[in-house]
Amino acid sequence: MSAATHGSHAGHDHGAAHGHDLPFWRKYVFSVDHKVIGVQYTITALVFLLFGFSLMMIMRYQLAYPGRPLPIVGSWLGPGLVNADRSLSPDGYNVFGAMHGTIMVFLAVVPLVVGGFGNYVVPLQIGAPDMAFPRLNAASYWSYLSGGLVMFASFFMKGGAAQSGWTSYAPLAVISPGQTVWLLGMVLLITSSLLGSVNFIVTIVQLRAPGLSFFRLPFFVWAQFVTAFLLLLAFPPLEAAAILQLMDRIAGTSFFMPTGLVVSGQILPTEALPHTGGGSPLLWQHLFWFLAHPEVYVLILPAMGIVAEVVANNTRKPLWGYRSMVYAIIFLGFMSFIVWAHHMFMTGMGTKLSLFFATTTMIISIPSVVVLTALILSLWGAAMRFNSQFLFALAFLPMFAIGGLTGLPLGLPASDIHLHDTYYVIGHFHYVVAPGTIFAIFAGVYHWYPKVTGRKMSELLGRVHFWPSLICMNVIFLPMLFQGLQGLSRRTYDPLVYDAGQAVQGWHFVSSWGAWILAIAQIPFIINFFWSAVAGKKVSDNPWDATTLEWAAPSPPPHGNFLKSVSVYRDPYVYSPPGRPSDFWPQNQPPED
Amino acid sequence: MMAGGYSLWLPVDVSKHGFEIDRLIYALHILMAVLFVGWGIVFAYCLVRFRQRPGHRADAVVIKAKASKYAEIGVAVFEAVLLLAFAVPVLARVKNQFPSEAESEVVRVVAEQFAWNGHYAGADGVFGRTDPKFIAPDNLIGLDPNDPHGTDDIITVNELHVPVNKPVIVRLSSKDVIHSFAVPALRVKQDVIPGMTIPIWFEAARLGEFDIQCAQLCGNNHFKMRGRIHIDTDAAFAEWKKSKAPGEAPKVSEEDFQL
Amino acid sequence: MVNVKRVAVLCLAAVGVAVSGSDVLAGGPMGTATIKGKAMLSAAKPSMRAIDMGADKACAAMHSKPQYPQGKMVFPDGSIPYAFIYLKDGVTGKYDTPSTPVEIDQQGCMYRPHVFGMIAGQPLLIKNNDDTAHNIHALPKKNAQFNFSQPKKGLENKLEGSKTFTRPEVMVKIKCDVHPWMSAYAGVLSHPFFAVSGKGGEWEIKNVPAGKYTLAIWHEEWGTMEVPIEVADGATVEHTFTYSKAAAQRDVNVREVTVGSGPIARASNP
Amino acid sequence: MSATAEVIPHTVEPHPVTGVYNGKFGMWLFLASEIMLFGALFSSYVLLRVGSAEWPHGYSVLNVPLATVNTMVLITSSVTVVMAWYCLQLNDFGKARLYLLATIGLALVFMVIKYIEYSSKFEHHHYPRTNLFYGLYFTLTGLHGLHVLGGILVFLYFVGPGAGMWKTDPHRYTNRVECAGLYWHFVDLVWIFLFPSIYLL
Repeated sequence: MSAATHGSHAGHDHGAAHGHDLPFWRKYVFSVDHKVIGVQYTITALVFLLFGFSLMMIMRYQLAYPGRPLPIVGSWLGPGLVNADRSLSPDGYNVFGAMHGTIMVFLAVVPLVVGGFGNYVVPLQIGAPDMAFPRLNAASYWSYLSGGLVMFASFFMKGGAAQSGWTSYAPLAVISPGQTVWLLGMVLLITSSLLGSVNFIVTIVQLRAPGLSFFRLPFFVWAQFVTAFLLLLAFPPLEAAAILQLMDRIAGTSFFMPTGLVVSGQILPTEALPHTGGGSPLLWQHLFWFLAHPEVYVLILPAMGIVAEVVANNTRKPLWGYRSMVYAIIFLGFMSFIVWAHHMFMTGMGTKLSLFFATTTMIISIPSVVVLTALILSLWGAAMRFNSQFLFALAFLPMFAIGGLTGLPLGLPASDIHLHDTYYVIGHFHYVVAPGTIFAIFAGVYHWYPKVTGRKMSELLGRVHFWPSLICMNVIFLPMLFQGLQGLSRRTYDPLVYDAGQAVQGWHFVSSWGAWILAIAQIPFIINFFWSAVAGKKVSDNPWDATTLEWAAPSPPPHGNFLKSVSVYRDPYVYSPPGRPSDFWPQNQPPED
Repeated sequence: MMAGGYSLWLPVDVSKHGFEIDRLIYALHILMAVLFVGWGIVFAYCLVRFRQRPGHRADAVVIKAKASKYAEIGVAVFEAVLLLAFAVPVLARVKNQFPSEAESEVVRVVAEQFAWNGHYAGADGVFGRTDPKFIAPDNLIGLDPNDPHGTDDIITVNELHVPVNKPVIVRLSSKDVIHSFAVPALRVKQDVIPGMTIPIWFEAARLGEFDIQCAQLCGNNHFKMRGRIHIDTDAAFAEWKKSKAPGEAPKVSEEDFQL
Repeated sequence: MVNVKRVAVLCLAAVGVAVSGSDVLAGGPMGTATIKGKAMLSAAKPSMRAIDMGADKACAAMHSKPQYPQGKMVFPDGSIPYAFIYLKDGVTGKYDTPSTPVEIDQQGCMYRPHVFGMIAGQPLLIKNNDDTAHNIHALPKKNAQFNFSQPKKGLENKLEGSKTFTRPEVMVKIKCDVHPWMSAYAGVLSHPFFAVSGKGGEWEIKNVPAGKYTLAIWHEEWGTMEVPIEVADGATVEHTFTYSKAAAQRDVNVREVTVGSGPIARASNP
Repeated sequence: MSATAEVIPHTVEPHPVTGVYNGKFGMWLFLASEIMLFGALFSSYVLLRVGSAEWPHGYSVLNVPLATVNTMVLITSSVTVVMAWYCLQLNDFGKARLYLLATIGLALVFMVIKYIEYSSKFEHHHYPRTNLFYGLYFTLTGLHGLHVLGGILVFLYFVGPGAGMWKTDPHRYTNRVECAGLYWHFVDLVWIFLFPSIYLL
C-alpha cells in the first residue's frame, strides 16, 4: 500500500509475507494473511452453502411431487441417486439429506461465521496486525478445504456419500455405505476447527491493542471468543467418537454395536460385518450430542455478534445491556455443555435424567432471551438507518425468536414425546440457522464488504435480495411447524405413505415452491457480490460512521492492517454521545480530539 | 386419501394420557405467542418511531427498562411452572407408573429394517423363546419351534391389534439398527435401541385404525416402515386373536409350487 | 460364440418342469449325456406357517390363497422343490457369459424365481411388478453386495458388468428389506450345468459332456450334499438326493441369543 | 531475525498480563482439547466396561512387564526433554541436542516395545475385532502411539532442519522446545493413565 506500510514490514521472513512483492499464488492462494484466509473461507463456504442448498432443492422436489421424475437434474444424477425413471431414489434422498446437513453445518455456516468473518474481522477489531499464528491459520483453512473436498468427492466414490443422516447414529452408520469417507472428512474438519479455535483464543487474549480491555471488546469479538472455547472443548469428543466409529467400520470393533444383531436376516458376525457385539449404540449419541449441542451455539453466537455490530452501528446508539449480553453468552457457553441429552429424550433414559436435562434446557433458554431482549431494546430511542445490512439484522430478531421459542416444546420431555423427530424439529432449528444465522451472515457481508473491497454493495439489489428472502424463508419453514404438530416424521422420503403425511402434503408443496423462489432471490445477491467488487461505489475507510477499530484501518487493509499503531480510549459503541456534535466517537480517537 | 392436506394443528388423540401432552403443547404455544407478540409490539413500535430523519438524533442515554427484567423473570417462572406442573407429572405417569402386567395386554414388537414384527403370547399367555437361528420367511422373529410356549404365539408384520380401554404394554426391541416406534394418534413415541428391551405403555380410549411410524432414520426404506395399529373392542380383539392363532400345519400341494 | 436359445428360464418354470441351465444357456463345449433325478426329504417335515402379508395391503391383495415359505415346502410324497443341483467339480470347458439377462420379478411380494442359476457375469434384470416399494438387497460373500430400492411399480434395473455377480458363488441370497419374508437365491456358476427341482422334486441337467463330476445339491433349509458321478456320451444317469436329518447341514451360525432382545431397559418395568 | 516476531506481538516475549508468550498459551489450549479427546475416550472405556457382563483383567491377557518398562522409558524421556530445555536456557546447544536425541531414542524404544507387544497379540489372533477389550486396547494405545510418533517427528525437526533457528533466534527456539516439552509431558501423562486402566485393572 503506502510507504508507511512498506517501512513497518521490512525484513519479513518466508512465513509472514509482504503484500506486494510476492507471486500471485503466495499472495492470494497460499497466503498466511488473516484477511486473505478470511476471504478464502468466506468464498469457499458460500460455494458450499449454495451446494448444500441445491441438494435440498432436489429433495424438495421429491417431497412436493413424490415419485415424479426430476426435471433436468434427473439425468445428471448417477444410478444410485435416482430410480430407473429418473425420480429421486430413497437412497438418493438419504444421501442428499445426510450431506445437506453435514455441508450446511460443518462446511458452510460454521466456516462462514467463524472462519470467514471471525478471521477477517477479529484481528481488525482488536487492533492486531494478524492472528497470533498466521501459518496455523492457513493450515486451518487448508485442512477445512481438504475435508470439504473429501466430503464432496465421496459423491463420486464407490458406495457414494454418507446416507445415515448428519447425526450418523450407530449401528446404522456402521453398516451403511459411504460412511468411512464421511468420517475421514470429519476428522479433517475437526482438525481445522481445533487449529482455528486455539488461534482465536490466543489472538483475543494476547493481541488486543493497548487500552482494549475485555469489556471494551466489540460484542462480535466476545461472541467469537466464547465460540472458540466451545469449538475447542466440544469438538474433541466428536473426534473421539469419529475415531471409534472409524474403528468399527474398518477394524471391525463393536464400540457402538450391541450383541445379537441380525442385519438383513444375517446373524452377526458375518464376513462383511465382523462385529462380535458388546458395544452401546447410545454411547455414540452421547459423544455426538456432547459436541453437537454446543455446535448449535457455535452456529448462533457469532451470528448474534454480527447482528449486535450492525444494530449498534445503524441505530446510532450504544447496545442496550452490553454487559448483560456478554455475561449471557458466557453463561450460554457453559450451559451448552450440560444440555446435550435433550436430543435423546426418546432413547429410554430414566425420568430423573430427563428432568435434569429438561431443567438445564429451560435454564439455557434464559440467556438467549436476555440477548434477544437486549437487542430489541437497543432499538428504543434509536435513529435507525435502514440499509441492507440493518434490514437483515432486524429480520434476524423475530426469526431467531421463532426459532428459539419453538425450542421450548422440544425441550420439555413430555411435549417432546409428540414432537420429537418430526418436522417440528426441522422447522425449529432451521428458523434458528436459516433466517437466523444465514440472515446474520448476509448482514455481515453487506456490513463489512466496504472494508474488504473498498466499495459498497448496491442498496437496490440488497433490497431486492432481502424482501423475497424474508418472505420465502417463512414460506419454507412455517409449514414445517404445522407438519410437525400433525406428527409427520422427519427424513421421510415419501410422506404420502403416512396418514400424517397426507394430512399435511399441501404444506410440502408450499415449502418446496418457497425454497425454489428463495433460490431465485439469491441471484441479486450473487450479482451484487461480484459486480460490486469491480463496479460498486467507492467509499471511504469508514463508510458507516462506525466506532470499532476495523474502520480505523484503510479499506482494504494492507498487510499488517493498520498504518500506525492503534490505542483504545473508550467502550465499543459510543454512538450519539451527548454533548458532541458527531454522532459517533471511534474507539481509537484520543479524547483530546 | 386427502393428498394436498393443509392441517394446522395436532392430529386426533385416541389415548387416555394424550390430553395431558396436548394441554402442555397448547400452554407452550400460548406462552410463545404472548412472548412473540410482546416482542413484536415493541419491535414494530421502534421501527416506526425511531427511524432516522432530519433533526432526530439517537438517544444514547440508556433507558432503564425494568420491563425486560420482569419479562425475563416472567419467562423463567413460566418455564418452571410448565416444567414442574405440566411436564413432570405427565412424564412420570407415562414413563414410570406402569400398570400391572396381569391387567394389561402385553405385546412384543421387534423392529427390523423395515418392518414392525408383532408378537403376542397366544392362549397360554407366555411368550415363546426366540433365537435368530430360527428366523425364516414364516418366522421373522425366530420363534423356537421346540418351545411349547411358542406354538400358540401369534406373529404379525406391520399390524398390531390392541383392545380399547385396557392398558397395553409394548416391549420394544430391534434386530438391527435404531428405530423409533411412533403412533401420533396415541401420543406415543419411543426409540427402539438394539441390544435393549424398552417397555412402554398406553391405554386407548377410542376404536379405530392408526399409523405406526418409524421416527428414526433406519436406512433407505425408512419411509416404508409403516405399520397399522387397530384398536378393537374386547370382543373383536379376542376374535382377531382367535383368527390369527396358528392352527394345524398347512398341507402343501404341488399346486402351491411356483418357481 | 454366444448362442442363447430364446427360451427364458421363467417359461419353463411356469409349467413346473425341472429347469436345466444347459438347455437355455449354451456357448461352450456341450455333450449329449443327461443327469436327472429327484430331491426328497426323509426327515420329519418342518413346522410351517403361511406367510402373513398383512404388512402391506398391496401384497395381500395379489393373492387369493395363502403363500408358503418356499424353503419349507415339502410335497405329500416327501419330494422337495427349490433345491439347486449343479456340477460342482469336473467341468473343464470354458463357457461364454450370456448377454441375455436373468430376470428377477417382484410379483405379489415374492421373488420369481425363488431359486435360480446363472453364469458369472450374466446380467441381472430386476423388475418391480407390485404397486408398492421394494428393496433389493443381495448378500453375497464373494461378489459385490448391492442394495437399492424400487419405490414404485414398473421400475426396472439392469445390472451388468461389474454390477452383477461376476464370480462363481453358491448361493447368493437376495432379500427385500421392506417385506422381510421375501427372499431369492442365485447359484452363480462358471458353466450352465445346473437345475432347480420342481414338482415332484424332479430336476434334469442336459447336454453334459462325458466325464467324471461331483454332483452337488443345495437347499436353503436342508443344506448341501455331494455325490461323485460319471457319465458317458448319450447316457442318462439318474440320482435321487434324499435329505435325512443327518445329511442336512444348515449353514447358520448357531448362537444362543434372543432376537432383538436384551436387558430390560428400566427397573420400573412391570 | 524473524519478521513475524516483529509484526505479531508476544511471539517471544510474554504478555504482561497473562505472563505467557503466544505459543505457550496456544499449547495449553491445545492440551485442553487433547484432554477432552482422551477424556471422551476414557469415558467411553468406563461406560463400555461397566455395561459389559464380562471383561478380562488387563494383567491376565496383556504383557505387564513390557508395559512397565515402557512406562519407565516414557517417564525418562520426559526428564530428558526438560533437560534439553534447561540446557538451552544455559545456552548449551550441544548438550541440549544430545538430550533431544536421547528423547527421540527413548521414544523409539517405546515404539519398538509397542511393536513387539502388538505383534505378539496378532500372533495369538487377537485383533481389535476380537472383543471390546482388545478393541479399546488397540484404539487407545494406538492413538497414544500416534501421539508419540508425532512427538518424534517434532523433535527430529528440532535437531534437524529446525535447528538453524538456534542461531537466528535462540529465544524463540528455546520457547519451541519448551512447548514441545509440554506436549511430551502430556503424552507421558496419558500413558500414565492408560497403563493402570488397561494393563492393571
